[in-house]
Amino acid sequence: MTEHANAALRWIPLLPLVAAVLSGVWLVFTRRELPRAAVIGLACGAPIASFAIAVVQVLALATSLPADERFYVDNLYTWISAGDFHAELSFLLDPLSAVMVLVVTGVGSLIHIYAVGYMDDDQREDRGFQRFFAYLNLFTFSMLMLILGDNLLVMFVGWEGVGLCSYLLIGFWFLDDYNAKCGQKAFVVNRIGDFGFLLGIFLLFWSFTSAGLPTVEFREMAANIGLVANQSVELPDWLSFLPGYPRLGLLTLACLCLFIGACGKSAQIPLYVWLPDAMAGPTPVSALIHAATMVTAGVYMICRMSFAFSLAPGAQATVAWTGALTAFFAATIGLAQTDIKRVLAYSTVSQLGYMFLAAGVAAYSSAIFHVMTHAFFKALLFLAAGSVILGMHHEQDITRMGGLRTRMPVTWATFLVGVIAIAGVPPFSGFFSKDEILLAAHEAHGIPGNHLLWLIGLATAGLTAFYMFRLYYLVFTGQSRADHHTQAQIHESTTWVLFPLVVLALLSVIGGFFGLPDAYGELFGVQESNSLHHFLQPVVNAPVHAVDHATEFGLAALTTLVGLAGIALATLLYYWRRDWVAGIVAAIHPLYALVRDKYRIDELYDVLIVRPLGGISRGLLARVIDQGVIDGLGVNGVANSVRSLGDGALKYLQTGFAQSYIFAMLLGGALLVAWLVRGT
Amino acid sequence: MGDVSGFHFQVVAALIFMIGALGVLVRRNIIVMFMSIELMLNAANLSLVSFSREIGNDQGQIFAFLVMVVAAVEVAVGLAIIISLVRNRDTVNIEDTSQMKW
Amino acid sequence: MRTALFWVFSAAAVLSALGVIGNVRTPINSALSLVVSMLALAGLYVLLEAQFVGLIQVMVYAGAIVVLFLFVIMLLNLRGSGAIGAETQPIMKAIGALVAGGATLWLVRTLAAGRAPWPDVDDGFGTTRAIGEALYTDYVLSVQVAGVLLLAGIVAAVVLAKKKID
Amino acid sequence: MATSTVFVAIFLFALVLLAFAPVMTWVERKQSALMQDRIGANRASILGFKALGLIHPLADVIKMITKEDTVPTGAHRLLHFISPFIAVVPAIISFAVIPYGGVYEMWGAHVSLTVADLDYGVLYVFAVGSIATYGSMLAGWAGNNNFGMLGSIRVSAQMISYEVALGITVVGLFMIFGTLKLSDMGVLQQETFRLFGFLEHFGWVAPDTKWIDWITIPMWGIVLQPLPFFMFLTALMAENKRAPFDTPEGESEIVAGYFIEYSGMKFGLYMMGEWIEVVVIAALLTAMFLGGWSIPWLREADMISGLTPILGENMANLAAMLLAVHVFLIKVIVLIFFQMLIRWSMPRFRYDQVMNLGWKILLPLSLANIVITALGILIVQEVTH
Repeated sequence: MTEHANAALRWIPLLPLVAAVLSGVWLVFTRRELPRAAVIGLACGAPIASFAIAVVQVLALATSLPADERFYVDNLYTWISAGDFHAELSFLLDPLSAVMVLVVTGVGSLIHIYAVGYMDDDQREDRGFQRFFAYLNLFTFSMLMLILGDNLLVMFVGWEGVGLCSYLLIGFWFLDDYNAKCGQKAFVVNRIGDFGFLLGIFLLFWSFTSAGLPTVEFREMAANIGLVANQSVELPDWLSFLPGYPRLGLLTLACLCLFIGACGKSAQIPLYVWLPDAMAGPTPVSALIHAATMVTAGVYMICRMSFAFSLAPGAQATVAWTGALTAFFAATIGLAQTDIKRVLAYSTVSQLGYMFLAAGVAAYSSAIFHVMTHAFFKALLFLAAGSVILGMHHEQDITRMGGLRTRMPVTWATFLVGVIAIAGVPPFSGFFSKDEILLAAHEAHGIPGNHLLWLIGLATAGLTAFYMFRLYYLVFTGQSRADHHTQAQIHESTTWVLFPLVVLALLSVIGGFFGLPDAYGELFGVQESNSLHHFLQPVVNAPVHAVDHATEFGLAALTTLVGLAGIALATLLYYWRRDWVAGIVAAIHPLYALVRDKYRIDELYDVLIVRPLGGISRGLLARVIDQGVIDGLGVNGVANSVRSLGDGALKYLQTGFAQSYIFAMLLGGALLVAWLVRGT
Repeated sequence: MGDVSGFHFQVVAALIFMIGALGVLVRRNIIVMFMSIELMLNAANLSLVSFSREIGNDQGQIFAFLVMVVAAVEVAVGLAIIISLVRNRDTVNIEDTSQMKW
Repeated sequence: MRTALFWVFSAAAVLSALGVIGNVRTPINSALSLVVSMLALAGLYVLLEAQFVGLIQVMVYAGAIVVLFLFVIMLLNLRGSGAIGAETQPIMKAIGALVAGGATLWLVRTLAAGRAPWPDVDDGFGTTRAIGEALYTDYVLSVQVAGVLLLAGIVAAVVLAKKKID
Repeated sequence: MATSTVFVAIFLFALVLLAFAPVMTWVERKQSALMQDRIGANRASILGFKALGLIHPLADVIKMITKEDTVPTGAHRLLHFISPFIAVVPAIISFAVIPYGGVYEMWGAHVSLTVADLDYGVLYVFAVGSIATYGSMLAGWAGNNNFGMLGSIRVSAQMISYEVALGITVVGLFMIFGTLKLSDMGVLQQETFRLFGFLEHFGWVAPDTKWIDWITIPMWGIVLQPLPFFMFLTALMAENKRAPFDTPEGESEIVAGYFIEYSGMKFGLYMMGEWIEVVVIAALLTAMFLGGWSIPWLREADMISGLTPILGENMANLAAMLLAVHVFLIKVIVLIFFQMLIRWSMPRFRYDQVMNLGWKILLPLSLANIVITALGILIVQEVTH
């Protein structure tokens, strides 16, 4: 065990925490900002240093340990100790968390650097610069806690931490009421998911405890999952339609609860509604939290708990279907949005759906692969969009953009790389990861309707290519539709902004080769070219499907073709024949309006859930129970009765003569003594 | 010590305590009342020390010591109160200070 | 010898205690009776093998507390109780004395039931060293609390007695 | 009981010390005259025999005893009568615990040169001293005189203030000696310590370096606790209310303060009390800080065992006893002269200065001394073990 101990791990999350605390505490106590250079050094230095440590440790992990013994543990101290139960505050670096840590610290560092340029001109909020970076560092710390946590409780701390930071950063410009509301929405919707997650933790812990092993530690649970595999709970009558009635596997139930948590954090149906509104935050936040890292936490969690999901086929099917439906559904909404960041947001939801589809069909390494490539190209797209927004003076409506190719050449080039990558054009990174997912879905014979899942995924790929290129054409080509004043001031962004764009563009191009499928590798004479898959396999332990190369290449060709078809359609409609668009929209107007209004899901929730809840809270809970019963009868009632009792009768006992009090005291004392010695 | 034992000391303590209690109740001079309280405290101390001797354990003496600390503090604060009382109301009669009622 | 001393000291203590409450001419007399009572009690402590407590009794009560009483009485220049009739009616005093006497009798009766002979104690009993060691080991928390209490008392006394806080 | 036979002798000895008091008047007059370049008392004579003015104390006593003893109207007669005695008696009985020497075995007797070798000797002195306050306080009040009252208030404030500092200054000494018993302190102060012993403990010199054993210092209180010696002296002098701490008397402001209404021998008793207390102070300081009856670098036990072969055991003990008494008295006399020196050198402090000295200088310094001493003891223990 000792060769797995590694005290360096703690510094990976700790450095951002130190930076956040330093700048935050300074801000709280002095009420003025540090010098800019210090803020930048602190804020960017911490994640970069974490990244450096992570790289060193991951290299050591990959090279010095045998494949099935590949993990480092850093045990800080025993956090909770209650009876037999011990929860350590400890960090675990295994291949799964290694990939995530590299993504979070690497992409995170780039986004920190970008944010320096992006927030530089922000004059909206006094002391906003340092506050922003304090939050951002705090987020990095929480995310790293989530990833590196060695047990569910530490993970949960990180899980809540990222939720908090997300709330703080979405509502960063809180002086605008709309932003604050969006932050609240994200927070509340996340709470629903978190509740499910917590229930899942409790269920797992309870079942392990009843099996005689109170633990929440991942490796211990994975090794002893057999103890709880056959536990089940009785179902109530109204759930008789479920398969397996009257009993439901406890593991399935726990996994479903965990999945609800994942739904909330990763914006899946039905809890996806917060993510598009989360775009109210500054763009680096959208890139870091709502595209690259936090929203993938749900995927990561399911991969981390893969030992449980693998034994709960019902939960797996739910995950896969939810993912596929979300992917398709969000992609259709993306077709008709006009806000640059919202398009990207729906595309994020859609891509997250892909990841869940992969996780659901037990292709965990593919899911993580897509998390990684998605982090590259979606962060790139968001950052480039941020650059556009900066250039357009905080204009986000794509109907008022256009023709930016010549005005912002670097942004244009990198954005185009991102669009191609997400559209799945080989050999860009998106192609490989998406292709792997679709292949896995196609081959997942254990999931009901696996071919339908594949078909939905395929259709989504086409839609994705279409709406991403629509976005690209509307923003960068044609004539500028902005007003003259804005047009005159369009400018390319500073180096702070462009440097991360270029790096991420590079990664978007080559990122796919980390997980180049073995079939492709063999074409070039490389054995086991899917290094990511082989790196992750010991941890996630996914079933391997033997697929003949013809099927694999055939499916890939089909995916590529669908993607290219989407691109072609977008090119036709938004580049060559823009005048056709209005006609088509008019022809299908009711459908178009429905899609443009996001299927009116928000309104539906409002009517079905928010308003009834609000009504009950205001009308019954607040007025009747709180004000009437608790305040009226309880607090004020007791106070009033005591007051009237004192006012009416008892106050006359207070005569004002000290000696009468002393007499009462002595009398009481005498009686007490008399009672004590009554026997003798 | 012959025929004298803990009982005799306890009786002395009881007598002094009762005298103190009586003084607190019947005297109207705040300072004398205060002295009577000191008498009661001392009676309690005597009782404690006597029991300490009877049990052969010095805990009672320690308790008496701590009672003395409390008494010292009480006297310091109490006399300060009396000083400010006399300064403000020019009286040491307890019956003149009966405004704190109802 | 010790028996005689006991009777002398306890008579002095009780009689001077009566002097404290019985003297209506001037509080100074009460204070002096109090000193005598305290010194007699100190003597009783010494008879009880509690030399340290006895000495502290002399130092704290006779040396500090009653001096403070006298200081305040002199500072305020109090002579007598003030107006005629300020003191309690004699009949009430008599009733009070009867009640107190009755209670004392009853208390003595109760105490008499628990008479027990004294055990022998070793030489170290009640010495400064024994008390000091107990105070600073087993009862160190009490000592700390007493210290805090003293500090609070000092601050309170200064705040209360000072005419104007500068 | 072997010791009781000796008590008589010791008590006589205390009476001899009492004789210091009348002589003190002469000493005071002569020394002040010396300091002020005068001749001093030299008029009283018996048959023309002046004896350097030593007749004066006798004349004083006769004058005081024969003077009319006035009691003012409105005075509290009992208190007025009793107060001088309350002032004097504590000073006298303080001598009970002063060790004039150690314990000697001669002719089968067990001779202790301490009247009452109490376990808590120093505390006894403090307790008795605190009683003396009443003598002064009540005197001013009982005389029904406003100046007297002012003097009383000053006395009580000053005595209470300095009692606090008095007790705390010597705590460091108690900590070092680990006892409150004055005779034990006297024995302990006969020991010596090696000034450079720490070099050996730290291992900075070879273990058997000779010169380290040669350079030794007697473990007198004044060596171990130099600052408390002066603070203790100051507090004691303030307790004694003599100049420069004589604000309660303050002839120029409140005439004679608390004993304004006294005349004759009662007035004389106050004077006597003060002088006796001067002796007590000197004796106490000697016993606690100046090595008691010991001669530096000479342990009494060594001396007796050295003399025994020459003089025999009884005579050796007797010689040691006489030597001890004389050494002690010499130290006492030196300290008495030192106090006189201060008394005639310094002007009277103002009342607020007296209070400031007590509360703001002596008390904090003595508290700091406790902490520093405790640290020092810890360090020494760490080093030597």
